[in-house]
Amino acid sequence: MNMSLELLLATPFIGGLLTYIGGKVHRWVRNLIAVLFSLATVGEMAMYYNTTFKGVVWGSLFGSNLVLQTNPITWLFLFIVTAISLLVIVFSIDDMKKEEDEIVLDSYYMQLLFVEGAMVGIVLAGDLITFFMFWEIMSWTSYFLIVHGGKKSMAAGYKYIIMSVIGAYAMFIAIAMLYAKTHSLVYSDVALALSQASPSFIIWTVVLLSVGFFVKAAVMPLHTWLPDAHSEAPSPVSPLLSGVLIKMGAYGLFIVFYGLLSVNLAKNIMPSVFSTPILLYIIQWLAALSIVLATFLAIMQEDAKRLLAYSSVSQIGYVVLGLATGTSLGVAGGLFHALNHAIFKGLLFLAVGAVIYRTGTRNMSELGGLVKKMPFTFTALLLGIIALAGVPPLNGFVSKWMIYEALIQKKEVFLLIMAFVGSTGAFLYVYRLIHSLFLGQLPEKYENVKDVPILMQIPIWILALSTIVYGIFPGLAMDVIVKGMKLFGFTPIAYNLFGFPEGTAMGSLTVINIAAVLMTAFVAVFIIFILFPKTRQVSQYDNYASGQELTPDFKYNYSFGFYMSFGRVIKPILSMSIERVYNYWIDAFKIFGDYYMRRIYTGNLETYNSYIVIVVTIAAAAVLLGGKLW
Amino acid sequence: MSYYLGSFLLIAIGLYTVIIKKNLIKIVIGLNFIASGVNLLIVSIGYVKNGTAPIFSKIGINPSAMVDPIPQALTLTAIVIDASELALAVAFVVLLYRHYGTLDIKKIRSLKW
Amino acid sequence: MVSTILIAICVPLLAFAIGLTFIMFKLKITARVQRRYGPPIIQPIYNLLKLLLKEDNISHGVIFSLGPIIALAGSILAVFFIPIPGLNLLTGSGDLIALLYIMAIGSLGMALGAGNTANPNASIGISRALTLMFGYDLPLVIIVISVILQYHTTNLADIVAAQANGHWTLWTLPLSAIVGFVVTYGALGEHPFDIITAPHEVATGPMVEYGGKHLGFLMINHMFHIYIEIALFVDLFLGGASNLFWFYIKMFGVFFIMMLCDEVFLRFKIDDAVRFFWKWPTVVALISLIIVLVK
Amino acid sequence: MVNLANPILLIVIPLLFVFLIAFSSAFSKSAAKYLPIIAFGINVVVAMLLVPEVLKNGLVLSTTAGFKPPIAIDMIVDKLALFLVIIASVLGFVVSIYNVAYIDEEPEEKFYALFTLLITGIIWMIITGDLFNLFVAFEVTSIAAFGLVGFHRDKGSVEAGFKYLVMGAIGGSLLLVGIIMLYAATGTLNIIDVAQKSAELTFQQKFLAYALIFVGLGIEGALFPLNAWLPDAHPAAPSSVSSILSGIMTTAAIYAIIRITNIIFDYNQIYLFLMFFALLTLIFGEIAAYYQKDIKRMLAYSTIGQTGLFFFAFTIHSTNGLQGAFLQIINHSVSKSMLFLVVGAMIVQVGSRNIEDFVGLGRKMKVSSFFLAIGMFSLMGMPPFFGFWSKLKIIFAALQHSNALMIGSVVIILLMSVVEGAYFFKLLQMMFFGKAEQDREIKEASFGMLVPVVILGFILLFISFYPTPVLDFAHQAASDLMNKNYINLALKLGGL
Repeated sequence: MNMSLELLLATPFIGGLLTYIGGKVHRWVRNLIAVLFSLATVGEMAMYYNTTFKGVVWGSLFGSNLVLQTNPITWLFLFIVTAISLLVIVFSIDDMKKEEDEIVLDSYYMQLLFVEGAMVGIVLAGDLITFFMFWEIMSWTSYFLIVHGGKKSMAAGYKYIIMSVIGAYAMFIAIAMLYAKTHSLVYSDVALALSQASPSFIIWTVVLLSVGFFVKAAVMPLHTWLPDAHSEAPSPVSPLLSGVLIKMGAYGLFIVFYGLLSVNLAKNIMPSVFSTPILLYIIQWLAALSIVLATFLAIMQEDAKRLLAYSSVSQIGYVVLGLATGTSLGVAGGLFHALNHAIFKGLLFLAVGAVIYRTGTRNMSELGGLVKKMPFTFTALLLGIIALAGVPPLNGFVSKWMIYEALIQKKEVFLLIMAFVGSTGAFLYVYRLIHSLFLGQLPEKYENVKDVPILMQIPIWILALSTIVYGIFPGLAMDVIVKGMKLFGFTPIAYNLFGFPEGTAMGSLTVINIAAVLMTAFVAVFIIFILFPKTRQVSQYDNYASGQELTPDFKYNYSFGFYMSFGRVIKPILSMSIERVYNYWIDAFKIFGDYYMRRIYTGNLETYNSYIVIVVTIAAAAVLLGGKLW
Repeated sequence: MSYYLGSFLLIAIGLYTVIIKKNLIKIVIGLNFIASGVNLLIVSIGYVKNGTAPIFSKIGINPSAMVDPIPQALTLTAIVIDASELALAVAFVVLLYRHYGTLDIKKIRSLKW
Repeated sequence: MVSTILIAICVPLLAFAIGLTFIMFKLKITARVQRRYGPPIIQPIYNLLKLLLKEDNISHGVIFSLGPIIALAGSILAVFFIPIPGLNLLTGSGDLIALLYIMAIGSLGMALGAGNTANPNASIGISRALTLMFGYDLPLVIIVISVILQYHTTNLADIVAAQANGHWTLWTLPLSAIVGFVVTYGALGEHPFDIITAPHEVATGPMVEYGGKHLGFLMINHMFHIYIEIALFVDLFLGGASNLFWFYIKMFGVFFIMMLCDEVFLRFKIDDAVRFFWKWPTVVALISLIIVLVK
Repeated sequence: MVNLANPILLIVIPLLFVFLIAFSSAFSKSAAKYLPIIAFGINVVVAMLLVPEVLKNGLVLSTTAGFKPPIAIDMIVDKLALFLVIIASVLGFVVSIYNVAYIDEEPEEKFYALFTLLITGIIWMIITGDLFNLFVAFEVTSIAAFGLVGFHRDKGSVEAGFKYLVMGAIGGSLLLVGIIMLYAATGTLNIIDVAQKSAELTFQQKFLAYALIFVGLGIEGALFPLNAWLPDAHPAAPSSVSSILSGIMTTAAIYAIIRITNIIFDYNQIYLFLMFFALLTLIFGEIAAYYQKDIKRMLAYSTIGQTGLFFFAFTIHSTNGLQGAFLQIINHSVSKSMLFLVVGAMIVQVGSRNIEDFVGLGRKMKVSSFFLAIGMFSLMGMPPFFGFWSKLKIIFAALQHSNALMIGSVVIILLMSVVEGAYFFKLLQMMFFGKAEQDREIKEASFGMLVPVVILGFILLFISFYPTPVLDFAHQAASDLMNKNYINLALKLGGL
């Protein structure tokens, strides 16, 4: 048992190295090794189902033990990490074939496994040094994954890594402050120290840590890297980034607020609003702003992956919003939504990746009508968008429902309104996505497009089925979440396999009933429908167009600027951009630095010599002043 | 005291030359001024008024009347170092003149920030 | 068991019947307001039968046909979550919040089907429909929250029960009720919010390519839709009803006022419609919400 | 049987080789190439033999000319000095290997003589126990460095060499004045002796002397604003020389400052003053590096920044801070030397120092680029590389004092780390993911140049993944320096 936690951590890293070596032999050897090792990681992860294991010391640094631990909450995140990674690797095998340079591919798989390993490390970490170390490793390994695709992706990756590093350093300061206080960064010691620390100290450390997590979790206003990075990354990487990587920020928030700090402690040291500690309340507002603004932005996108990327910002807002409620129901909802978002966003990115694989473009106005050519991908994507929009009976609905109920219980109505609005807005952009990709006019050049190969279908379908499974049987996830939350001092919420009985929230929910009625109604309507006279298929050009004859070379489908009129409504909001503020400061820094550098390092020997004399003169003056320069 | 003043004056003149003068040769000379000033300083530190050489050449010399021998030894070493530095500097000046065709330090600034 | 099956069959039929009668009255009311005699009252039944029994149905593909089916299935599902007098149906399996999302299934199905036609008019229509939905959703959410806070439950059956003996939400939260009325009205897509189907501009929008039994199913869906929206309004603000008759009367009253309004308004541009919803209804709803919060 | 574990051998043997190299052309043309390797190979062995001695006694002290200190000049190797001596010897050894393949310009034997002299001077500076000897070593190092910077004798290198010479000469003179003033005040030049005697002096009496020494060494140690020669000299010098200059020479000068500050000027206020310098150095180094188009110039400015960082760690004035400083010194020495070697090999292939021309090199020169990336990651302090441990230690040590000043400094340091990341990542992504416009004929670096890079790379990887011994050693060295343990030990051993 002791060894195997370390083994679990080491497996992806070893796998990564072996993959690289295997690539020198043959590409199939490489692919096989990559799949096998990620499979092995999933297997090892599965062994820890519902086990709590407090701490195996794997090293020691500067007097602080380095600890690995596991409990049901970490298991949940481990599950997300390892499962999505496995699917992504399987998906990559065919998708990345278009890359001709084998060396690039070797390192691609290596980095995939490294990112997985780093995330496993973050989740397993039992102390802040381990956590921070793997956090940084995750940052730079995932950076290498993002920049795989051309010039634009380089700019995106650059932005990503710089923002990540800034966030990580904010965390770093907090960790160092904690270290100064305790000299041991094991979670339990830190929690103990925090319980005796002064309020201002706690607030500072927590704020700094949160900044680091916010950058990764892309909570506004620190989200600006995400739309670029997630859309420019290679198709198989996007689900890993969007589905899993940003969840690490959510995990960090959970650990900080409920592992290191407890809600009661937080309430004691700071004022509360709506019975939420003010810090959490601010976080909730940031999350709610993320939800609404990112939804607006997603609605206005023309690029399929960018749309999904903004949608990720919005959805992670729900996760953070739920986590920050501080009540059992809300936190459970947030955690469950983290899992659900990983599933459906992974699914959506993979499905869109499949479309890109066949068509080579992700500009939505260039696509359309693919439903005839790629029916399987269409169906999977349909399930994905239903889940994302939070429509029952798929999984996105259940977790959102929990978050809403938690907010109502706390009477945090304004946040609730924002969450609702974001969810309705999701209808707009998910429909835009499926409409522009799969419905409408099929451009002539895609006449010969086929559905994607089986190896790409498998991951898509596994995820698609998961949306149904976790939608109808939320109890499967609740088993883990509730058990885990008990360890963090939450009162367990009542649940059953199919939903939530009366008393848990202000209402009750049994998803299977909804699903059953829907299926019955569907079947009944379907039977009635086919009882009526038969239909006849006509071509897509046989259309009512005010008498105009439609020809294949004529693009008549309405797919560009789909929500243009809505754009007019939210124009004042869209014209605000935090990115411009950042760019202003970066430019200011550049100009300032350049100006002064040119004036200091003039290339003129006299100037340089005079510096020496100036320093000596200052020193001499200091002596004359009695050595009191300061 | 005057020795100290003199040596510091030499150093100051040298620094002035190095900073203000544009001619490479003058800069090298300025360096030499500094070096000389430093050497003078070293020797003057060991100096004892009316002192004798630090050698027991005859019996009865009061050791406290002897000039401190160590600074003199140091000076010798310093002079050697200065000389080699100077030689190197002059060599550089020759090379610079070959490359730039001028001895004006203002014009020799192809490397900057 | 038998009763369960009976309910499962009868409740959708009831909803359909109510919706159908409303459509029937609608034509008549419209005509009367316009000082016309109007078509016979059973004209909609003729229309429906004609569409359903038409021999030559054309389809633009599987999704085109599935669209109306999904839409109708979704609407039938929603019907089961709105309590009717004497029956709480499935309100225990999904509360008000779930209902809000269940109601979206119908729109989604219709949007899918219409999108697949590749007709620009249909796409524009859907774009407008979704935009409008986004528009009225904001005030809707606010009033729903205020009602939930008023009764401390999200269970629709409990909300109805709490309004028994004439303690209607209409009296306790009049502002919310007014906004609720406006929102329900917008959701039905009548004037001035009928830019979605605007026959002269986008040729009935999403329905442009539909004909035959497909259109027939969409019409049925529309009847369900009317039932759902108005029944929800009645349950939320008019205290439901003790028996089916009063339920029907209340619903008809609401519908009647709506039809009268339908005739006096012109048509909003879609962005103006959204702006409208985000302005006065939202403000009023927020005031009402704050009243509830403070209380 | 001669006892090989004698610090004096660390200087004597290479000095002998300097003469040997200078005259080697008389008997063999290519002997000069290989003699430095032998010289520093022996040095590495001697340094390694010293390790158990130092660990046992805490200090090894050797005297010259049969006198006893303070009359005689003595060599003191304590843990800290040993630490740096090992780095210097290993770097000398490795870079000598690199030179064999790298240097193809006449007059070779002079280059090798100067090169050997440079490293000898550095080691001498590190282990000397005598202030005047320190000055001599300083000048030996400087003069060798002046010559090496101007070695190419082209426009840029001559200019850089001359600038360096003028500034270095002024610095040397100031250093000498400072030393002499100390001598005048205490009457002795022996460091241990000075340490004891200067304790009786007041702050004001020592301040000017200290300031002059600080400025003199600071010029060599690249402290802002005395470092203007560095960004010119490093790019102009042959890459192997830049590697030494950057990797260990500035470090040796900083070491001297650390030593002297610790010995004669261990006042709390002075550390604030020094911290000011350190932060300025860090800020200006990193920001300037961001704008560079010339890759070696960029690395040179980065050296300034790193110097500022470990000097800052020293000015925290605690055992932890010193430990962090020493760790950062190792990190910087190994990584930056490796970077200069790699970049040198790349410049040979590309034929340009402009960063733009390095586009797509990651695919052409895979091994070199790999080690370049590792070095840069380590400098940025990315885990799991060694730089992470050292940065962790420095920040932890800094925040042990939770006053506003320290927190502000930490914020500055981390911001500058971000800037450092910005330019390193810019280069890395250009190299690995950029696509060159035209296909160039670029091959992997020659075997002779790769071997030293790989050796350094593996050293870096080894200490990255197995940092414990280094951490412990650095901690012991730091606590020795902090407690002034070495003074007592030297007194005991030297029989003063």
